[in-house]
This record gives sequence, structure tokens and C-alpha cells, in this order.
Amino acid sequence: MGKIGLYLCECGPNIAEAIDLDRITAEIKKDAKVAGIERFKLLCSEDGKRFVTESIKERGYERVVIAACSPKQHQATFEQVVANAGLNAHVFQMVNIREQCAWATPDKEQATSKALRFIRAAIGRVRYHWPLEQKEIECSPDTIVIGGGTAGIEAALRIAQKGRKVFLLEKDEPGGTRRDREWMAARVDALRNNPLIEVYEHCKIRELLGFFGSFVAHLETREGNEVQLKAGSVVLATGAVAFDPTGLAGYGYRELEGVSTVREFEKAASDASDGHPKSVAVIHCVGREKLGYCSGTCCVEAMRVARRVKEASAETEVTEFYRDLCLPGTEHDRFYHETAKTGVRFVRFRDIDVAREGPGLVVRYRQEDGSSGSVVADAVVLSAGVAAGPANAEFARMFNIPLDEHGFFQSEHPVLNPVGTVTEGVFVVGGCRGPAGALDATAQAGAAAGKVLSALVPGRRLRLETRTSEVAEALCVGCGICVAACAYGAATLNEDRHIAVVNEVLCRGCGNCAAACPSGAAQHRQFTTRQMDQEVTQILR
Amino acid sequence: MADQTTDVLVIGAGLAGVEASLVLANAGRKVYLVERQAYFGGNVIKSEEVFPNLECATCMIAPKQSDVIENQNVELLTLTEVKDVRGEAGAFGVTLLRRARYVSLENCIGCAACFEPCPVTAANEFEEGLSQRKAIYVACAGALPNAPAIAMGECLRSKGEECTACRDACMFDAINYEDKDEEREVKVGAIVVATGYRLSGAGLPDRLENVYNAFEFERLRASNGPTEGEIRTRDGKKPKSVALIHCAGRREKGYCSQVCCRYLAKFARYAFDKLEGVEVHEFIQEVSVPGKDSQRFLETALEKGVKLVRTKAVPGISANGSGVRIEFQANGKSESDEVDMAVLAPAIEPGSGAAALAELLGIETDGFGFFRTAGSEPATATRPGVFIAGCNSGPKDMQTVVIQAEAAAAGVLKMNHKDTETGPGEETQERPAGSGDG
Amino acid sequence: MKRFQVPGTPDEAVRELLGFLMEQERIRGAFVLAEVNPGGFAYTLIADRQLLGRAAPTVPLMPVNGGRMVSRLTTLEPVPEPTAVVLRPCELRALFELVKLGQARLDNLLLISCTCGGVVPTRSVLGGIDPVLEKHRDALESGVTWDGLRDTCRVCAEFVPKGADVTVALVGKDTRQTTDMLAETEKGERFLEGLSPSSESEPDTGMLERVGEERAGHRPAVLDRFSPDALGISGLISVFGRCINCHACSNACPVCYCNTCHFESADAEQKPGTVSDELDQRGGLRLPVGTIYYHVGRMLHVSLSCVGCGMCSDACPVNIPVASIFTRLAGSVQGMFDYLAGRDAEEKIPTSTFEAEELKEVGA
Amino acid sequence: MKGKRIPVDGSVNDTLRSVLALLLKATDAVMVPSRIPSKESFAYLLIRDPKLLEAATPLAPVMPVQGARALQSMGRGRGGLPGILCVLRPCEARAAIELFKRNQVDLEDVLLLTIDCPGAFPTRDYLGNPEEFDRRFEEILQGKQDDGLRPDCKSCVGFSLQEVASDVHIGLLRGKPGEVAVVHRSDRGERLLADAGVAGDDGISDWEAGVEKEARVRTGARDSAFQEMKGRAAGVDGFEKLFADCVNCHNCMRVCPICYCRQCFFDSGDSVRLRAEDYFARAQHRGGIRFPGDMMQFHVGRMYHMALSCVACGACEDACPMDVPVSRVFAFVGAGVQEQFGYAPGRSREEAMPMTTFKEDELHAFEDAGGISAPGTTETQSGKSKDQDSEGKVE
Repeated sequence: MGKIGLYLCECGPNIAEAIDLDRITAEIKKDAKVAGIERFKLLCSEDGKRFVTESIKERGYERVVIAACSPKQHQATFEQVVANAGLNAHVFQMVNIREQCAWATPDKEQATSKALRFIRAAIGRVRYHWPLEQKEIECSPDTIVIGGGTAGIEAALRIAQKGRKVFLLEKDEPGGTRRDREWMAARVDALRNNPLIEVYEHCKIRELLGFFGSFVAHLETREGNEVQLKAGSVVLATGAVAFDPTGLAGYGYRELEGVSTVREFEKAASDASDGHPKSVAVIHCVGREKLGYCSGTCCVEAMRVARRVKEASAETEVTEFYRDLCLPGTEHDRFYHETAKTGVRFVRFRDIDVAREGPGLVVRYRQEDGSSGSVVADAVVLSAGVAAGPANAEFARMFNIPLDEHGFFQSEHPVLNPVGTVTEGVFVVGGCRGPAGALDATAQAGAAAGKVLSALVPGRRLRLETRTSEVAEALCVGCGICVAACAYGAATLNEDRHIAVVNEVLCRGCGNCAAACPSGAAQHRQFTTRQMDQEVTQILR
Repeated sequence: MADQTTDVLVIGAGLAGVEASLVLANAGRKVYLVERQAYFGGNVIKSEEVFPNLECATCMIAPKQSDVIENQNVELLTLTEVKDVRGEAGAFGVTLLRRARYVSLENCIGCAACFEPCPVTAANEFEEGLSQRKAIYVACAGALPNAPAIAMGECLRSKGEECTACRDACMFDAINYEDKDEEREVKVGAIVVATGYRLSGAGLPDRLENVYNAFEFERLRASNGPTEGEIRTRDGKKPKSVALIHCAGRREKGYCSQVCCRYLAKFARYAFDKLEGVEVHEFIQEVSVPGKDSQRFLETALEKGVKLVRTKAVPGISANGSGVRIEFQANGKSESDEVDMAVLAPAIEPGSGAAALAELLGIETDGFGFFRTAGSEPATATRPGVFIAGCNSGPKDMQTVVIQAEAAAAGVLKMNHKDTETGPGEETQERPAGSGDG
Repeated sequence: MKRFQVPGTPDEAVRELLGFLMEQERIRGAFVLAEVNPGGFAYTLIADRQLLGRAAPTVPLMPVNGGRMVSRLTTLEPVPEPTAVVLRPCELRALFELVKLGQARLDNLLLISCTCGGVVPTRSVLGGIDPVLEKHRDALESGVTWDGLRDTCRVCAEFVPKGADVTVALVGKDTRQTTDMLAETEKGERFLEGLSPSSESEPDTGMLERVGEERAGHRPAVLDRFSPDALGISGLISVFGRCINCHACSNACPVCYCNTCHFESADAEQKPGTVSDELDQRGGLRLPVGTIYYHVGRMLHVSLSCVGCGMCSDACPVNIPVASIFTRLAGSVQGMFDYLAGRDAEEKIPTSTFEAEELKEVGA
Repeated sequence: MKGKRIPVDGSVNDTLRSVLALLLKATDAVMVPSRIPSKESFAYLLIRDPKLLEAATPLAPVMPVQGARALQSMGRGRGGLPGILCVLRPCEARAAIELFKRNQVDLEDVLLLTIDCPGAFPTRDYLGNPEEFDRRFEEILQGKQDDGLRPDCKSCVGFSLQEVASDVHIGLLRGKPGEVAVVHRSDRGERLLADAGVAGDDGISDWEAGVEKEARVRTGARDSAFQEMKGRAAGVDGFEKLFADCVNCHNCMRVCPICYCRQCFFDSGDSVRLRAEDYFARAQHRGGIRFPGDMMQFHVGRMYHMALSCVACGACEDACPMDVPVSRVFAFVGAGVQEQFGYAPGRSREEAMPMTTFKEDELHAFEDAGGISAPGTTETQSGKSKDQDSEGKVE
């Protein structure tokens, strides 16, 4: 099982004064399990590291235990030092006798015996460390973008560059509901005539197989023939849908003539050239209770509608009803004050009800202080929020990404990795991960581009995590409990051989499968049962 | 075009600077990450818990910080500022001024043996003056890089005395009084500006006994802070009632700082967690909680028993013995309230020295002093080759900061490819504010 | 060969021996059957001298084959310090077989065995051990094979150990006052040096021959009804008719040492297709599938190494006399190669050697 | 509930055989317990040729093989089996469904037929004297109580169609001459009964009432059995005394339908093949160690792996050579853990195993109340108030 070298670091005063290293050296010598014990003032200093590398080569150690500070501090440093001495970086085990013994246990006697147990545990464990091979795979630098809205187009334009193709898949036509706006038309043109971007319109994605670095998408084109696309990463930009206020009590949408959504009102307004309504009511926060969140964009949109009506006919009376004014951008306050200056009346409401009154409509409201009022209106415009797209559930299954309680895709970490997901190489941008204005969608597309451009560099091979899990084929009976335990979709069932298989590219080495497997067929390479059993046995001796 | 380089300068090592540097380094670019403080991590590491999962801020950003320290492609330069910038996209010449730390980063292991003997004490800026530090100090426990700096202005040596207390206590001869400020020239192809924000004084009453701004209250709650996480008034008592004041300075600054509604809900939960039976009164004009997690976050705080008061304008605040008196207009009547402690949510404005830096870099700022983005490009400044990320281009929550930082990195990575057909940030047409959902 | 007369009953004598060896620092551990809880016996590895008082080596019980347990102790490496192991002859033979199969190491072991009076099925002490001990002691002294013993013990011909360092004489000797211990090897003599006065005199083996003949007498009733011609294929199928395919017999067998038995591996697994083929041909199929296939397959694997210890019958939940069937088979197969399983740790197992004329009878 | 009433002519098994003969016409094969040629025991037979039905004894006095294990031995994975009707006791059907959830049995082409279970005798007792136990079993079928049944059968609460997702169920109506009620429980079951001409919608509320009455009696029996077991198994030493006679032969694991691993972890090299040095170190540390040494670890470990799916079929105790009350302990712990997760093994093919799902609040009751209430005590865990009495804690 190989000669073991033990290195004790004094760490200046920190360990040397708090722990009796002489007693530890004597006791470990008595165990006679290590080939040599070396002591040094500061192992992490330059000459400390040189000392370790040289002595490993000189004494021919095949396993190394370093008793020093926290692995969080210097695991990487000492892995490099062990590798420089010609050993595989994984035949070394670090023992934290500083933070966990010297700094935590004031009584020297107790700190020393605790450190002794930790060191014996590491020696017991390192006997079962086997060299782990650092694997690399070829990876395709290309990207598949699903969804042709603002987010999808911006992501495609920012990712495409020499040596890196982008396939944009859209179920209808790129540009989404704003195709007519000229700034969107300009972006769609840039998309179409970029030679590095292939646009597939009116196509449906059937299945996505593979993993980070080599995904394969099976899609069905408009003409119905099957196309396979290979790519290293996938950007999901399937957008969101406007909240449908049908059946929402108190708004009379689709029940009362004259009640319309913003989009319907704008479309009607641009067609109808004659006459202007005498009085218009615009209601904010429609559907906010049901959705459970504020979509952040409908206040500004409602004000834009009100301003357009006022500009079209100054005498039209425009009233905006709101619960809270959400004006997040720096120029939004100014936009609100200007809107108010045009004569638009702003009324805060707690409860509201739209009803028929003669030929037109009446909006009855009650305010927070209990007072109530009403406004007659020819047209009532509902500014509603944004809801998760119904297709999200199907994509979530296909891409193995969790949905949050509202039905949006969940990012891997809301702050540290906002556009990444648990499935490495799959990113989510725009409305499909949460309500987002056009600026947010563009920024998120830029973020996904940053992650893709930096992770998949053309020609560079992908280094895989070495400390992953593996399943012993002889022991596995294919019960699939590990597949359920794996959060990263790395463990899957091979149907014809009826066993579980771990995909090393997706595996993050979290060890859930090894813990869940009753028969021990699934083992984590650096936390095998034998290693941990040794560690526990030695500590409890 | 001969001396083109793909190296990148990132100014400011807060959350935005760290994220941009890591994305660029991961793509193989050499990054000079410049930070004027002695520690890095920016304003993020001031708070104990972070929205939306209420994770501990330092534990959340620590892995990214250790990535920066261990990454061969990132050279972290603390106590360093940008003195001069010349050239244009692809070939900027930059002069950096590194101020003396007087402590060797190689030898020092952060054992803190040198603090105790130092005779000089001063207010600790990181702790918003709530606690004292020595002339040789680290900003807070766990600050990285794990080595102190000497504020030479306060050190007795700068007043002619031959004091060597700290050097004598150091076992690793890491302290060198002859350390000098030094200038350094670097050539870079692109610059990412991530200089962050500070809390504005606009619209705030002058200093009052038990009135705290957001950073001060965060430090009270910080477990590595002056009171080790216990919320105490300045005279050490446990407040029985706390007032949270929204939009302090919004009218003066002319914009909503967007994140205060969320962090004040967090403060309410701090109060309920740490102070048994406390009363929390929250004075609001508008509640702005955009985004899918925010409303639920606010509702959970309200369920804990916050008394919400909608006022016409920001309430007036004045001392009331050791407590605080609050006068406000609500439902047409003027009323008043007495509490033991008040916490203000000041407006967010660009970090200090932003205007001078904008001039130095030749990039435009908007009417509020924030750096302006070009057209509707999310992270591109008005000068080619210069990108911006974080709150120096407008208040935003941490998630949007990270998104903008990654977008800035994308801008850099796309820029330097000589033969791209689609050039760098080609002008996108001006898009009207609020143009619908993505 | 030195003979030591140690005062006390065999149990007391062996405890005395082990205590003496430990005290003399000649051994640091003792592997012996012991009373682990009131009326409950199990093999134990004892390192503390006080616990030797619990040792009960001659209690007629074999909860598990001791040879298999010593193999489990020494599979990866020999015992680090000198250890005495107290095993019955068939357990010692099982240990020697496992050494040949690379599953055990003998270095540093002092092999102590006994002339064996047989053991009772483990469950027969459930009603209390004293009546059993009573009957067993009388049978031992009178050299009679009483019917409470396991079937394989009643017909056992190898009750005198081969290759042991020390043999404790249990069969056919009045062992109430003193117990005979024969140091059969030079190592045995060295270890027992100074235990008690020793003499060179030969032990009287008359009693052993008589016991041998008496046991041979039981063979036709216990074994020969399972000979090929007595049983035949249909007989074999019906005797295993009750089998529930639980494989407890292979789990208890000392010479079934495979990590994953072939009959539990993926290769031996039924594919659904084969079941429907069976239905097509025979209109019906007994479940669980493959019980006879397993038993015949196991016969193939273990018959050459089977030491007839009787563990398999003991473990069978449906009382099938598996041990008698396998012992009868082992007798004839080993006879063909004039080989005796575990007789000698160096002797090669016939399957691992080839001699030109070895299968002449079958060939001719 | 509706079903077809068929009067019993001859013995109950005769009637059941004739029902199976009809059902066999509508499916490809029937798996049913049958008497073995030597007449001294029983084994499952997969029958396509109706003549072989004569040996079939749908209600056998003894359960040597757990039906789910017999089903599993036909091979995992899909395809090849045109359509099989399995005649199983309710606990065997539940075990089959738990194996289905673990990918070990393919229920795609298999219909489960359960029968009101009269209980079974210990296999070893039966083998000792088959004729006598056959006679006593006939009396049980007539409604007589018999104390010789296996302990688990005497306190079995799921003896009928409670919480088992079988396709067809046959109820027994005792009395002279007694009746049999055939009930479909799934659409596949309904189609089968219709094709076989056994469908019917006679009222069977009297049978249902009988089942409810018997269930209440059995619940009482189970509660007192669990109460007794809770006392005996309390604490490490209680547990050790219970397993004192265990010789670690692992038979209980071998016959358990839920123990499907190809090689049990406690037989694997990781658990058994340790260095002599470590065995010696343990022996020196504690004075002496048992061989094999993992008696406690094996039973608690196995319990941890399978208790959530334990169907209390009693197979383990039946196979134990040393009469250790294994199944009574495992059934007691299983009921407690299942109650904690609100999970019932075999209740539905879609109900996911707790191990493979995560519900945020599933263990709150456990965390808040600081312990598990004695299973089988009627009031559920969540019903308990904050100041729960100390009795609720199992050390």
C-alpha cells in the first residue's frame, strides 16, 4: 500500500505553541505505520514547499499526509507541491490541526490528543487513496439558442464569432410580439445576415441529449424533417407570457365591452383613426395577488399608454390606478413626474371594481384610508404582469432543470450564478427565468454570452472534475435510487444492461448517489466506504 | 495596431470586479484587478445575510475570493489606484499608483500578533466608526488578503517617534517601514470599471444619537462586527422599538434606489431574530419589490409583525432623550412616533471619485453622476474598449450586478477578436425607456 | 510428538493453555468459541487475558465455520501478532482449503484442534444448553455417537485432526480430571514448553478406531441414500422440491468464497424471454426459477473442497439435508482424485493440477 | 363496492381453482402457489396448461417463498411475458409493488390478484407435521381461530384489500357453505373479469363489514404486539437481548422481498474484508470481538435500508434458524417510519418512495417533537401537542 510520509507544520507560533508536536512524533513513530515524519516551521512558505517536494522524492514516499491549516486555505497549494514531486495529486491527505485543534482547543494536552487522532485518521485513510486520473474531453464551441425573443436574439448576436457557430431555434418567427418595432426589426436583420448564425424558424425541439461540451439536439423543422444539431452549450430564452386577466374578479375582462389589455388597447388605438375616448382608466398591478410577485415593468408600461392617450388628445381625462408605483430605473422617477405634468391623474387603490354604467364603464375604488370614489371611463386598460411560459415544464423535463414555485426556471445560484443552471452548460435568460424588461433580457443575454465565451474556448479541451462517483457494474441491480438522488442528472439508467451509469462530465462529486445506494455499488472515488471506515475507526480508537 | 494586447484592467474588486475578473481569467485572459482598499470584496462583505436566501455574505463570496487569489491569470493589486490612462481600445497605456502597505504579503500569515502591541487607536472606517482599530489593522476578521496594512498617517513613526512595536511582535519579519508608494505601467486592451457605490448623505438629518444608516445597521448585525451581531443602541441597550425609514434622499436625488425596500424587509427580520418582543415600525411612501422572489420576501417580514405606515413624505427625525422622535403626515393628518432606534435607507450614488475617474477614462456620466451605457448595450461605456459593471452605472440588486459583470466580460471577449464580422458594441438604436418584456 | 496432561476438564485445560501462552507473551490473541451472552456462543478473537474465562472451545456447537472466520481475519494480510486458533478438525480442514484458494494466511498462527466428538445443530440449544451438554459429555467418554449430533458429524470419518500444532484429546478419554494435549509439531512443542509435565508416551488410540467403525456404520442410512443410483435425477429434483432458492447454504459454506456468487450475478439472471419459452414447451414452470441449476452448479464448484462440516443443513430454512447430499458427493469426487479436502495446506487442489492418468476410470 | 358472489362448493380452494380456471382463459398464464409433487410443501407454479391447475392451492397453509421474490425470479426488465395473473397474499402484492418501484419487477404485463389472507403457519412447524397442519388450516378457512399461526399473521392489519394496489381481489365470506366475492380494483382488472365472465355487481357490503370488524380486532392485536415489542426492543441493551441468539447467517436478508441488492453491503468486501491489523486493533481496544462481528450493524443497517418498504410479511422470522423475533421488530420499526413519512408500501404504484423525494416539511413533526411517537398508537404524530410526554421518545 505504499510508503507514507507525514509532514507536521509548526505554522510559526500557531501550532508549535498550542500542540506538543514532540509527543505526536513519538506516538506516531510507535504506531510504525509511516515511513517518515518531517517537521517544518512554515510549510506553505516558498522554501517550505520546496522542502516537501524534495523530501518526497528523496525518501520515495508514495502517500503523503500534511498536518497543517485548513484545506480551504492550502489544499490547492499542497496538491501542486505533491504533483511537482511526481506523485498523483490525490494520494495526499491534509489534516487541519490549526483551526480545528490549535485555535479551537485552549488546553494543550487535549489539543494534542485531538490532533493525534486526526493525524491517525488521515494516515488510516490515505492508505486507501488511489491515484485519480485528470480526464479531459473535446468540446464543441458552438451554441444552441432556443427562443427568438429579445433575449434569444441578443444572446445569439453576442456569442457568434469566428470559430463559434450559433443555431437559433424559434417556434414561430424571430422578434416575438415586437417584430414591428423598428429597433427590433434592425436586430432581426443583424441576426439573419450574420453568417455564423443559423436560424431555424417554425421548428420544434424533440429531445436534447448529451452533456456540457457535447449536446445533441433533435429538432423537427417546419417541413417536418428531422435535424440533429451538435453544440457545447445551450441558452434557453423561451420568454414568458402576459398574465391573462380573464375571470379575474372585479376587472370584467372579456365580460365588459371596453375593457382591454395594454396590447389590445394599443392595437385598437393605432387602427381606429377617428374620435378619441372622453375618459380612459389605466389599472396597474392586475394579477399581482395571483402571481405572487410584482413583474417590475407594468407600471412604466401603463404610464407610456397614458402619455400616448394624453398626447393624442389633451382633453381626454386619463386616470391611473395603482397599489404601489414600481419605478426601479434611475430615469423612471423623472418619467413619472413628466407623465403627471401632462394631466394624468394618479390614484392609489386598495380594492377596485369595474362595472357597466350606461353606455360606458365606471371604476369604483377604495383607498387605504377607507375612503372610496369612482371614475366614469369609456375605456379601461389593464396593465397586467408577466407569467411563466407553459412550455417551461416540458423544457425543464428535457433539460433536467428545476422550476421555482411560479413555474420559472431556477438558476443554479440566484447571486453567484444567476444565468447558469444545475445542468452545466445550459443557461437561462430573459422572461423564462423571471419577469424581465428588455434591458434586463439584453443584460442576461450578455451574461450568458460571457459564461459561454469563457467556458468553451475553441480548441481548448474541457478539464473534468476528478473527484466524481462511479458505479460498480457487478454490484448494481439498476434500482434507480441513485438517479433520483442525483441533482445534476449525471446518474442515469442504462435500460438494456439494467444498471446505473455515472456521466463523469456532469458529475459534480457531491456523493449523494454513494450515500443513497444500499448495496455500496455506487462509490465516490475520494470518499469510498473503505476510506471513511478507516478514518472513523482510527479516530475512535 | 502593432502592440495590441488582450490583457484587461478591472478597476474595483467588489462583487462586480471579482465576477468580471473570473469570467475573463477563465477565458485565458491576463487580468489586473485593482482595488484601492487594503482588502477586497467591496460593500457585499459588510452585510451578515444576503437576499434572497439569507445566506451569510462572506461565506457566499469567499469561494469566489479564493478563486481570485489562486487564479494564475488574475493579479490582485490592493491599495492601488488608476493615475492615468492613454491610448485607445486594444492598446491602452495605464499608470497605476500602489500605496505602501508596509507589510509583506508573501511573509505575513495573518496571525495578528502585531495588532495588540500597537499604541495607536483610531475609528475603523469599515465598521462605519462603530469600533476602534489600531494603526496596523485589517478591516474585519476574515478580510482577504489575510494581511494587515499600516495607516502611516496615524502611526507614531510618521510623527517622528521611533516606535517598532509591531515589527518586534512579528515572528515572520513581514513588516517593513521603508515600503514606499510606487507607480507601475501596464498595457491593456480593455478596461472594466466596477467601482461600486456609496450611500448618499442627501436628505439625511445630521448625526443623531440612535439613528443609523443602512451600512451601520448591517455592521451591528454582523457576527464579525463591533457588537458581534447583537443589535444595541450606542449606549449598549437593547432597543424595544425600531423604526425603518424608506426613501431617505429619494426626492433630493430624483430616483428610486431600487434595493432599499428589500434590505429594509431584511432589517425587519434581523430585528425580530435578535430582539425578543421588539416592535418594528416601517415608514413607506412607495413599495418597489420587482422580481419573482421579492414580494414573498417582504410578506414573510410583514407576517413577523411589522407595523407599516404609509406617509405622504419622508418623516422628520429628531432626538428624543436617548430615543428618536418621528413626525409624519398620514391619511391627511400629522402624527408622531417615539422609538428607541431608527434606521434610514439613504439613496445610492456612485462610489467616491467616480466623476474624476470618468474624466480620466473619457467616458460620459448621466445626470445623476452614474456612468452612462452606450445605447441599450447593457455594460458598454460610451468609449470603445471601456466597459462598466455594478452600481456605478445605477442602483441594482446583487443578481443584476453579477449579470452586468458577466455581460461586461462578454463585451471584452468579443471585442478583441480582430476578424469578427459584427464589430464591438455596434451602435444599437436608442430604445425608449420601458419597452415591454423580454 | 510430546504429550502434556493438563489438569481440569477440556474447557478448563484449554483456558489454562491459552492463559499460559498469553502470560508467556507467546501469543497476543486467541481465536476461540466463547460464551458471548448467557447461553449464546460465538467465535471470538480475544486479546484481553481476563476474557479468556469466557472461552468454551469444547461446547458442541458450530454457529459458523471457524475456518471461514479465520480466513475472514487473514484474507488481506496475516495476523500482525502470534495468535492461537482453536478449531475442530473440519474447520481446520476448511481453513487449509481456503489457504490454497488464496483466502487465508497461516503465518503467525498456532493451530490448536481436537479429536472431535461432533456438534449439535445450532437450534437444538434454543431450549437451553445444559441438557445437551450433559448428553454430549457422556457420549464423548463412551465413544458413542449419539443421535442429537448433526447428521454429518454422526458419519464423520475425519474426526482426528491433520496438520494441527496441538491436539486436545476429547474422544474416548475420561476427561473429568485431566485432559491430554499432544504437541504434534515442533512449533507446538515450543509453544507448550513449560505448560505441565510432558511425556513421550503414545496416546491409546484403541478408542479412536472403535469410534471410527461405529460412525462408518451410520453411513448407509445417512449418506448412501443420496448416492447417484439410489437418488437418480427425479430423486434429486424431489429432495430439493422444498428449496426456496434463498442460497443460505452457499452463504454458510466455508468453501463458497466468491465475492458475488455466479448464481446471483447478472449472467445467471433469467431474462423474461426465457420464461415464456419454458411456458411454450412445458405449459408450466416452478418458481423461483433455477433452484436445481443452482444446487448442481454449486456441487460442481465445491465438491472437491467440501469438508463435510454440516453448516449448509444447519442454515437451510426448509430442513433439506443439503450437507448429507454434498458430503456423499464430496466423498466420491475426492475419492476419484484420492484427494482429501484440507488434509494438508500445501497439497494442490486437483482442479489446479493436471496429471496425465488422473481420470483413467472415468475415461475408460 | 360491487363484486360477483360465488357460493363455495367443496373446499374454498376448489372454488378458487374454478375461478382461476375461468380467469386463465382471459390471460396467458397464472402464477399460483401449488403443492409440490412430494406433497410435503408448496411452491409457486406459473401455469398456462389448465390441467396443471389441479395442483394449485391458491390459499396455502404455509408461505415458504415470498410471492414477490418468486415474481422477481422470472427476470427483471421488459418484454417477453405476454400477460400473467399473479395470485398473491396482500403482503406479497405490496412487496411486488415496492419491487416494481425499484425497477426489479416489470408490472407492465402482470395483473395482481389478492385474496383475503387467513394467515400462514411457521414453515418449520408445518414441515414437521404436514397432515395435522393441513387439517387445522381447513378449520381456519371455516372461521376457527388458531394460535399456531405466525406472530406476524396474527397481528396483520392489511389482510384484505386495505392499502394494496392489486388489480383484482377475492374476498372470503365464512359460514356454511360460505361465499367468495370477486372484486375488480383497476380497469385492467375490470377488463379481465369481464373477458373471463366473472364480472358482476352483487352487493357485498356484508363482506366489507366483516373485513372492517376483523380489521379492528387485528389493529388491537397489532397495537399490543407493538407495545410489547417497544418494551423489549428499548435501548441498545434491549435490542441486543432481542438478537442475542442471532448467529449472523443473514437468512433474514436472503428471504426478504425488499432486500433486492445483488450483494448485500454487509456481505461485501467493504464490510467484511478488513485488514487483520484493524481486527486486532478492535480486539485489543475492547478486549475481544465476535466473529462475524457486525451483528448489530447488519440488522440496524438492513432496517435503515428497507424499513420504509417493510410489508410485515414475516418471511424473515420464518427463515431464522434461531427463532429470533426479526419480523416483529422490523414490522414495528417499519410501521413507525412509514407513519412518519405518511407512506404505505404497496398502496399505489405511483406513490414515490420517500427516499427518492424531498418535501420540505416532511420531518418537521419529528424535529419539533424531538422523537417518534410509538407507531400503532392510534393518534398520529402530527396530532400530538407541543408538550408531548417523554414516552414518545425512542432512545
